[in-house]
Amino acid sequence: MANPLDQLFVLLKQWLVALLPVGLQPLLSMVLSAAAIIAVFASLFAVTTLLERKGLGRLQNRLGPNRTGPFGILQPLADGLKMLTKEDIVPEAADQVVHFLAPLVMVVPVLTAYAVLPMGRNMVAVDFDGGVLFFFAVGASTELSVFMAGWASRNKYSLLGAMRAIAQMISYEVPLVLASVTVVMTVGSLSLVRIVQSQSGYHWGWLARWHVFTPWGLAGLLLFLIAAAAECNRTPFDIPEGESEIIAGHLVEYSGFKYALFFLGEYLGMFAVSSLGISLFLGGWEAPVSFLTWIPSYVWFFGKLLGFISLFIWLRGTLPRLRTDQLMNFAWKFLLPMTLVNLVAAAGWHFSAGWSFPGALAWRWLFSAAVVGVPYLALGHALAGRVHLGPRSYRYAT
Amino acid sequence: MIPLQHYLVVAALLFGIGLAGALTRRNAIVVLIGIELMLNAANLNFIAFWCYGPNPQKLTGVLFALFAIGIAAAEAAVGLALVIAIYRHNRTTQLDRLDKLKG
Amino acid sequence: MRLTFLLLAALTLGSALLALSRRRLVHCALWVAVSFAALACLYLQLGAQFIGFAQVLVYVGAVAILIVFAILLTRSTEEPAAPAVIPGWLSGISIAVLTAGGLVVPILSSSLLPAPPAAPPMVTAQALGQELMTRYVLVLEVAGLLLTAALIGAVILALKESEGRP
Amino acid sequence: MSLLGVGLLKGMVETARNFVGSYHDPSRLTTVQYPEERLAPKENARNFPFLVYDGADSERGLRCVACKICEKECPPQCIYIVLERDAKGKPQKHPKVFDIDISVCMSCQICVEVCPFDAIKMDTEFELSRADRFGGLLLRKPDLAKPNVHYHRLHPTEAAEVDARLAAEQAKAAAKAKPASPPPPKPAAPTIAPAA
Repeated sequence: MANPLDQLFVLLKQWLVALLPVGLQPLLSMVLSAAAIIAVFASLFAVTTLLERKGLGRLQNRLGPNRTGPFGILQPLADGLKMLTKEDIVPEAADQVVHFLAPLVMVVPVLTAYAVLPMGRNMVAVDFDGGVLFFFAVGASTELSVFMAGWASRNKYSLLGAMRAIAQMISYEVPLVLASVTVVMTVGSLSLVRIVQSQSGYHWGWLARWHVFTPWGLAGLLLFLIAAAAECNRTPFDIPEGESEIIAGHLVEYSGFKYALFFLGEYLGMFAVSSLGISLFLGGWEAPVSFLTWIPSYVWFFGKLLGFISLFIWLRGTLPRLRTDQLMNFAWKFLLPMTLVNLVAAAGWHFSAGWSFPGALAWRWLFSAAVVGVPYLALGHALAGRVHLGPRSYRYAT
Repeated sequence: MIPLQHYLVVAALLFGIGLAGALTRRNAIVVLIGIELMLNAANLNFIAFWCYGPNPQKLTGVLFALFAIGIAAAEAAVGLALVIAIYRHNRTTQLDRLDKLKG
Repeated sequence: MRLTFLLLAALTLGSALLALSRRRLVHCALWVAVSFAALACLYLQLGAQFIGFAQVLVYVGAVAILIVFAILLTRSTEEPAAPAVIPGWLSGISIAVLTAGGLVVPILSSSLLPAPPAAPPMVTAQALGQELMTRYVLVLEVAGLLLTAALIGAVILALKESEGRP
Repeated sequence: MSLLGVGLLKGMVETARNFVGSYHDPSRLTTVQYPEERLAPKENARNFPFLVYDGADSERGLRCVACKICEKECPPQCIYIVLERDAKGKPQKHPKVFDIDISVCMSCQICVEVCPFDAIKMDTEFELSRADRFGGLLLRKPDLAKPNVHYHRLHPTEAAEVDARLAAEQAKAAAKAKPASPPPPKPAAPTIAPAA
């Protein structure tokens, strides 16, 4: 695995670290990793805002921003300048300290979550046992920051938005964790590097051994995606922000740089959860087919990440916002049972690994798919007739 | 490494703070916070004794703390649900006002 | 090492003290979250990674949020007009001081405590899982049962009475 | 039996079709890139009033006789008119001052409806932003006076009707006045001089 192109950044870091005396080397190593993560993901944030605005435009037959620079590529710069030069307004009745701290509590934990995400072969800041747990633990502080923002603003819309956001995040954290646990269970490790490594190698010499190519993995990825979209407040689950009902929820009283920090925190959270999904189900830095392994690992990782981002943008351009009760019903009546069933399917897959009679693979597939598919159909059938998930009926409009 | 006493002292002080809060505050929610802090002090003791104990490979202290965390979560959920139910009934969470047996 | 410990201990105790002495309930909840997080760092220092992260996940992510929710649902976000402590608060404080003193003095004077090991022991999540699934499986099941009961109990307690006020 | 999630996929396909289509089918893009491109003006559009004048002289050709009906009728009272008088103080049937504060005007068109002389009409000009919001948005008589040609360009059908009516009235007045005194007070008949 000493492909120099693949290990370009790792070697670069090693070379830089070696320049310093031994005592300072761990410190420099940490600083370099942190600086790289912050720089890369902050610029990815800028790129994503542009992609999102252009993409949303095209999804709705519009042009998107095209005034700043050629094809509008300087739009993120203009947005950033606007945000930075805006007046920072703090309401008089607000709790000044909490109001100030909320954006920081949002961004800092999200950035620390990147420490355990592998972004390429040997490209992980800290590889420790328990990475997935660490990821979810630091992710939990987002809820607190949302509450801080909502309460400290002393605005009823803020408070309503914060209540909605917390209720939503708590509800969807359960399916998110349960969908991830399937992979943790089959791999037998909480370390993301180990999880990615367990997906290396190729079926029949060409197709990658990703978890997504198993019935439970596919279902798990879809469930994970839905829960992740809700966890990062992306449309169709952006009820906490709900511009049309509660203006912008907990962000009402934020302006200027603090608002930009919240915005950054939300997108960084989306990237982080997407990266986790990639590491868990889509083989992290691994190539999907064996004849493409010459492409460096980090290119694969960021390519997949861009794919996830595009998917989220596509979803945002397509789906309308849910109502709060629909959201809760969906989480507790559909997502949670499905993740539990998926856990059973994954367990069945794991324990049938030893089957060796002819056609065992087909039987495993069939069994696992049935365990996920039958409850899905049954739930779909049972819920479709209900008020909450079925077609909407309107009392006053036709 | 730091002597074990330090951790034990921190745990004891944390327990004392939690106890003081639970004994003196009027609001039921703050009393619950105090109880949570006391539980946490106990957890700190478990972890400290496990770490400094003769046989850390046994994992007894860690597992006890793990179960304690789980049970504390359950306790918090039920306790706060009780507080909400009481609030709905009596329109107050001040403990010294809840002096009627009949709702 | 020692400095980290002192800082964390001061943060834990200070925020715990603030959590129980602030008048405004939301501040109490936020300070207690800080205290929980600092305690998690102390666990990490003691080598219990899994417990440390579980502490953050459960306490900061769930219990603190539950407390916040309870505060919001009981409409006690504003500063109460009535005094925050009960009339007999002095005796409560003295009981707490006596208890803490009664714990601290023997601890400091004890000679039975083991000497510190060279390095904190490492515990992997895998070892923890093995123990949980073999030796402590019954406890795990009981804990699961308890949590389920607590979940159902909390739902029933917090449910609106069907024929209550409009 | 409907499968849960099929509707979502249908929606996704639809937006994907939009996405791809917007690149190779320009007719899908409904955006008009305003400063460079403009929509064709609509005949019934209206924004703020202007004063019509006949002939080439924007001062003497004004149809307005300073009767002040519009000033009285204007609901937000954004019109201010001062009658012109000659040296002896005799009224001149001509406004000395005619101001409209378009920051107050609400585009109700009542002034146009009450004007007996068809002297005030609605403009479609909308690029009115000014650096000075008090002085800049107070339009004076020279800003307001626009030729009849302008009126014809904005509202051709209506302008033609107005011209025909005015011509008929003038002819009637001329026929009536022929036995009496020779020159009519206002010389010019409604003209569309350069455009016609």
